[in-house]
Amino acid sequence: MSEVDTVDRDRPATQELHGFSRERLHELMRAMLLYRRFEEKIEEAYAIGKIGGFCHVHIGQEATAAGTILPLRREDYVISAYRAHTQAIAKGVEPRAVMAELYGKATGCSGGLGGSMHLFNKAVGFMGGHGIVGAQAALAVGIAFGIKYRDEDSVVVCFLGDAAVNQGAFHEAMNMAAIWNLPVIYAVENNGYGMGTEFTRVSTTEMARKSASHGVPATVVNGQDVLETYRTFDELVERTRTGGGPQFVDVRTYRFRGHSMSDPVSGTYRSKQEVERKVDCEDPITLFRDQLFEADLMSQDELEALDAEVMVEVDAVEAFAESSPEPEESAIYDFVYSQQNEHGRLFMDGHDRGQANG
Amino acid sequence: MSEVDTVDRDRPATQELHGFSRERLHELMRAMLLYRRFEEKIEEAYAIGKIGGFCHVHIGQEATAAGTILPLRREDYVISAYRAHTQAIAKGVEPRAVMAELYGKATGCSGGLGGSMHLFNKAVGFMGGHGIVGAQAALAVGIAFGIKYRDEDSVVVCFLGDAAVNQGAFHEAMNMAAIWNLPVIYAVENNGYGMGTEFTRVSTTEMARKSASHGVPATVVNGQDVLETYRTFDELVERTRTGGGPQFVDVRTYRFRGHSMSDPVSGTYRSKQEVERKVDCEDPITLFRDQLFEADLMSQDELEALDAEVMVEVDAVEAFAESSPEPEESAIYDFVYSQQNEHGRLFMDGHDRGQANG
Amino acid sequence: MTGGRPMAEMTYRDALNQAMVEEMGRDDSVFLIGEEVAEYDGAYKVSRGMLDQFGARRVVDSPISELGVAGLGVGAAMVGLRPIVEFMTFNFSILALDQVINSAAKLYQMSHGQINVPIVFRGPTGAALQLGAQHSQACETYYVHAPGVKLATPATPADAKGLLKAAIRDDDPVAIMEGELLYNIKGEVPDDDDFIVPLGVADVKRAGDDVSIITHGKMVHVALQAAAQLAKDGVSAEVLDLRSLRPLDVDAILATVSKTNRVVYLEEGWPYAGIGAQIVAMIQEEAFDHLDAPILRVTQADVNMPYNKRLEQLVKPNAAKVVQACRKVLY
Amino acid sequence: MTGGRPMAEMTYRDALNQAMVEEMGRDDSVFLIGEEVAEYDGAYKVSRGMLDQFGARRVVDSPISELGVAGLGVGAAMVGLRPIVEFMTFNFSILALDQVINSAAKLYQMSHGQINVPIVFRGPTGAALQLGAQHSQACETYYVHAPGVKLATPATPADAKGLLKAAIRDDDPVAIMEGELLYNIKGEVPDDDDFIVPLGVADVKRAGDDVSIITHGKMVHVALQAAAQLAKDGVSAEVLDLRSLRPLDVDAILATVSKTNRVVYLEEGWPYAGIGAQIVAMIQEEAFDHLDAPILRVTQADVNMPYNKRLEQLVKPNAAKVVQACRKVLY
Ligand SMILES: Cc1ncc(C[n+]2csc(CCOP(=O)(O)OP(=O)(O)O)c2C)c(N)n1
Ligand SMILES: Cc1ncc(C[n+]2csc(CCOP(=O)(O)OP(=O)(O)O)c2C)c(N)n1
Ligand SMILES: [Mg+2]
Ligand SMILES: [Mg+2]
Repeated sequence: MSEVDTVDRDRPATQELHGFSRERLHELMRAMLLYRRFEEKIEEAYAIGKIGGFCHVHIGQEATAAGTILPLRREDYVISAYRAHTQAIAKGVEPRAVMAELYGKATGCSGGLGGSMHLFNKAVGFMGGHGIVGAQAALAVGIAFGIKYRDEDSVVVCFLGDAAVNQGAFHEAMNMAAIWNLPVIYAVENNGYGMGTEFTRVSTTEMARKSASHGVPATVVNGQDVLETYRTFDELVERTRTGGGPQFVDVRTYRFRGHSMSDPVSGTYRSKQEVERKVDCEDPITLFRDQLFEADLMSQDELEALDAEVMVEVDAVEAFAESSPEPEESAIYDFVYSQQNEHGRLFMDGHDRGQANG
Repeated sequence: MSEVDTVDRDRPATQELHGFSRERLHELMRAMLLYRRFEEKIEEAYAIGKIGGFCHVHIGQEATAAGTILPLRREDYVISAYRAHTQAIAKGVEPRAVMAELYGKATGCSGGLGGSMHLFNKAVGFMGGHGIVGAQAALAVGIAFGIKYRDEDSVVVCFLGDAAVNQGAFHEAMNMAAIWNLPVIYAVENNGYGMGTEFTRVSTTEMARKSASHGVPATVVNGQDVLETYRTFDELVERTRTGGGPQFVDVRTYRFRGHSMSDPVSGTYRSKQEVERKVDCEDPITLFRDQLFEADLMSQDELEALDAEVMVEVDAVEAFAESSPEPEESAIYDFVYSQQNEHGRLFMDGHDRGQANG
Repeated sequence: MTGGRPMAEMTYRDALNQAMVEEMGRDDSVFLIGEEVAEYDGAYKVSRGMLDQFGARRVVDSPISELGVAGLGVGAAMVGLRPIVEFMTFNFSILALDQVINSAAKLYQMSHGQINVPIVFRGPTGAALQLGAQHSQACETYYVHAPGVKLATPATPADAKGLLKAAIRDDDPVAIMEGELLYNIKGEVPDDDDFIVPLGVADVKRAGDDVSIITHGKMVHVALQAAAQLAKDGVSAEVLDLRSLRPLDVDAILATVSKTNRVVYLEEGWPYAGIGAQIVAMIQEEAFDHLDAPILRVTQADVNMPYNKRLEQLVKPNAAKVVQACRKVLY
Repeated sequence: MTGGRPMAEMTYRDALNQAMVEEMGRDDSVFLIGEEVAEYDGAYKVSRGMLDQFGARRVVDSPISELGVAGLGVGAAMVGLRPIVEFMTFNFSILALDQVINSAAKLYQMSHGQINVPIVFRGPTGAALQLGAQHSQACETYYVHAPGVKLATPATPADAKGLLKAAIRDDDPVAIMEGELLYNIKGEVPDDDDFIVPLGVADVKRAGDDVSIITHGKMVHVALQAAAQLAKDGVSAEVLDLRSLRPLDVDAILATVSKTNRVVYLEEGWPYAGIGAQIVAMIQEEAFDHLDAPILRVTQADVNMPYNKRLEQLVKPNAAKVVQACRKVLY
């Protein structure tokens, strides 16, 4: 950030940066540190087999979760794809419920049934956790439809990967958002790759053009800069909340790790050098730290204290997940239908044979 | 057309208009008259139950078929939706084979199996006749992929209705056409309505913006003006043929009849006045006639002679369809698989029970 | 079924309309969305008058975007609305199947019961007349194979009203498959706002002793024709209309099997992994000793539907084929 | 099957790779397209090295657009290419089903035989480990219900190579459903460019006399485990691997039924309108008098797949469940 003040060491500590109070800035830093430490813990746990299945981390993309979601209200909604740990936490899902979910435990935010790709907490407006690339775009427009139908003033933020904009569902959804002027913000976490495919190989246009067919305004934001992202979303959310209609945001970021746990960090599709350069120069936490240090809004000691605090929290989270009970076997059948009809058989494997008139 | 010459009655007959020879202009007029008379015959035949199922005519949209398809070569491909009689004829399918198809006869271009919505003639490059709105957009990109794969210099013209641009398949296809620079031209027959839904109710943007997300150039053309449409396509086809990549064209037209045979011409979604105004002022045949008359390139007598000629042709076509045989019963099973495998049963209804090792 | 209640004669179309109107009247969270449902009154006029009555907020014309519209419906249901998504026909819903199977059917489980999806998908399934291969498909199998969705297939106006109302009130995704050729049929419908036909209850549409014709949807009428023909020859056929394919009234199936010991399954769709296949597999498992003959299935021929009228008739199931199958199971 | 031919040991993954490499070597019209198939060597590395060998013209990375890519493949096949469309998994192919069912399966008929569609759709089907509800679906039913598509489900490296080659050479749409958990298994594969396993020929993977376990795909290995366990108790189970679900080797099915008179169908998918339902319905129709007991089906529980490891194991079919079902049909 070029605009930061030159700091005079003798001045009393600065109290603000771009309108963010010192306290708020510390909260933001704490949040991003938590996401980072939390996902590092996930990587450890995955390596020793405590977590299974597909697992996708946000390491390197922490500012996109903090900057986009922390401006929201509790009544607002977030919906995302399968890379969603930090987004869930940002929206208010307890970190331990996320970790327990990855451990497949009953205390997980999806009761151990969903796993890493299917995190849910309806009470705080975190609407999943969806595994079919692009599908959440259509669900999001439905949530937004519901908000407008009831004349509420919530908004929906729908996350998509850069590769998801090539799905028809995305275009169908964006068009409906436009024609009904619905309160939904499509935030592309544009980390440049869909698995091993660079965005430029699957699009001839810039990301910001992807909403052009549908007349939805587009904004580009540096997703490695948490304050820029935050301010942009704060403004867009306000606009959408007050009837301004849908928005499309290209949140530019970079994935420091492989696509999922089984994917190497670099390889055939991107070089070691590329990743190293990004990690060295565009780590959102380092960038934010530098901003805060330069503006004299945080000291090295404060940073270390925060980091130590989140490490303790993450250890507790992991202990919680570890010690939590497995789901009951009955969960297998209890969560297929919310309404077990009075008549007839719902399960064709004999499960409810002999019950009701099954 | 404002640019036409003021005609001096004593001058010798003009020989050209916008580069079209008198002969070519007469051919164009004959083609459009044929489409009109042909489809009027279809309406009669449908009314007395000779034709069944869903049946969609192009009456009012004749210039879009003539102007877009007549510039093509035989080796070029056309693919369309369910409203395709005139397009098939324009691409070289024999009118009588189209009519026989509507009659469900063995001599039909799809052997009586396809009907009005599924016209095919691979030999002349007419690739159907598809009933799922938008699906042909993806098939078209595949045909174009095949052309490029084999390093041929054909092009594909893919027709879509205005309502089809809201299908995900269209967007997925257009994006692929762009990234692989494929020789496909998407021609929207923009008659302003998808059944009873006006385009402006299902899009906030102009039609010409619908390819913007994918970086495919868009052109708008007055599809009621056959010469303008022809010249535009001539140019676009040449560009695409020589490696210029995909194109998107908004061909503005109007449907003079109901959506299908069972739909009233006007009703809840458009007024009688609107239709009458269009029929009076924007009939592509009348407009073309006026152009030719004004330029002294056709006389009333010539027009009447042409019309009489196509009426005779259409009567013959109808007689052919009427007198053609029904398909054999064996067609039911003969055209499900092109390769009846040596082993095993393909049909689970017992049809090939006891054959091979079925 | 309807004992003593006041009845009104109406078409299947109007019965569906009435079901929606009544349910929208009692619950503001119910809305209708689909292609041409509002200004055009529905492609088959099922929603006639509803735009006028409820306005554009609750009767919504959609773009032609089946996948997106189904997803929109599911999303709206996730926040507590009760959408009715009309597919112009279920043929087109194959485009939307991902949202049906991967969202609607799975959200309750993936969210550990936090999010239920009270959505109705409805529209005609199966063939009408000479619509060709792409417009003549019975889609039941695509909606029952994956757990998480319920499915009913009303055959009469009363069932249409009662099952659709049950579906709208159900807290899970329910598909209601109707029939283009059913919309005009008439029948008595209870004149009662609270008349519902619960999901999971089959209906003996004709009682008989010698052979059971089990069926669903439009084919109920073909079964009744066949039963009438058989009766002329002294064969007493029972016609069991499953009405609801999930939940499935297995008790009623087993009851008719143990009564007649001879069964024909009649369906409009293709045989391979059809509804009949499932019913046959269940019967032979659960009533093996009650079967005096193999169960035969009468289905659409295992081919794509031809446009030609005569060929189409040959491909479709009909009463003659059912009679023949009944004779065969009776030896 | 392989009598005397030179054999090479290789993984199922490599066998698929070899099949594609050989067929692309002999026919320029064959190409591979899908997500990550080129630069990334395939999400499951099935296409390793193919980009280097054949170049970007013939090994094509696609955007994530399943419907569009399937349609592109069908379109290319309409003009005579022979596309192999890789779905990263068949779960995602539900998005593409319209192009499979309404284009690939119907074009030959709608065009009255003018246009055949020699396309292969391939990729893994069914569950792997802890991938949750959306990534753990066996999709066979969606591909067999509508006529017009053929389907094979290789269980071994040799079958993988032979069936994929047969599919590529077939003039109609063929789906090849593989398994994430099969890619690493090893086996002997004939070292012969012209080795194919014809569609429509089942394979007795283990001979036996007392009970027949009929199955397909990944479950063949579970069936073999179950048969081994039963053998310890003196029960001789035959394992019939259908290999190809359409065309279907009904002769082989009837042969094993008339040999053992007792049948269990084992499949990875859900029961309702599953493959087993069809096989059971056919057997009871065509071999009614050969059955000494009802046919039982062992399937995935009729629920969405849970992520939790232990619950997932309970939901999946396994050898113990098959043994139990065999004991039951043996009384
Ligand atoms: C419909 C569908 N196709 C394919 C996949 C497999 N898949 C999972 S993630 C992924 C890449 C997505 O990349 P992007 O959208 O950029 O998100 P990122 O992983 O970079 O966050 C693919 C192909 C899927 N889950 N769903
Ligand atoms: C996927 C799909 N959805 C719905 C339909 C039913 N339908 C047939 S034509 C049509 C309207 C299409 O309008 P448009 O694309 O503008 O073409 P036009 O009829 O005006 O030529 C609809 C909704 C269909 N055939 N396919
Ligand atoms: Mg990405
Ligand atoms: Mg239109």
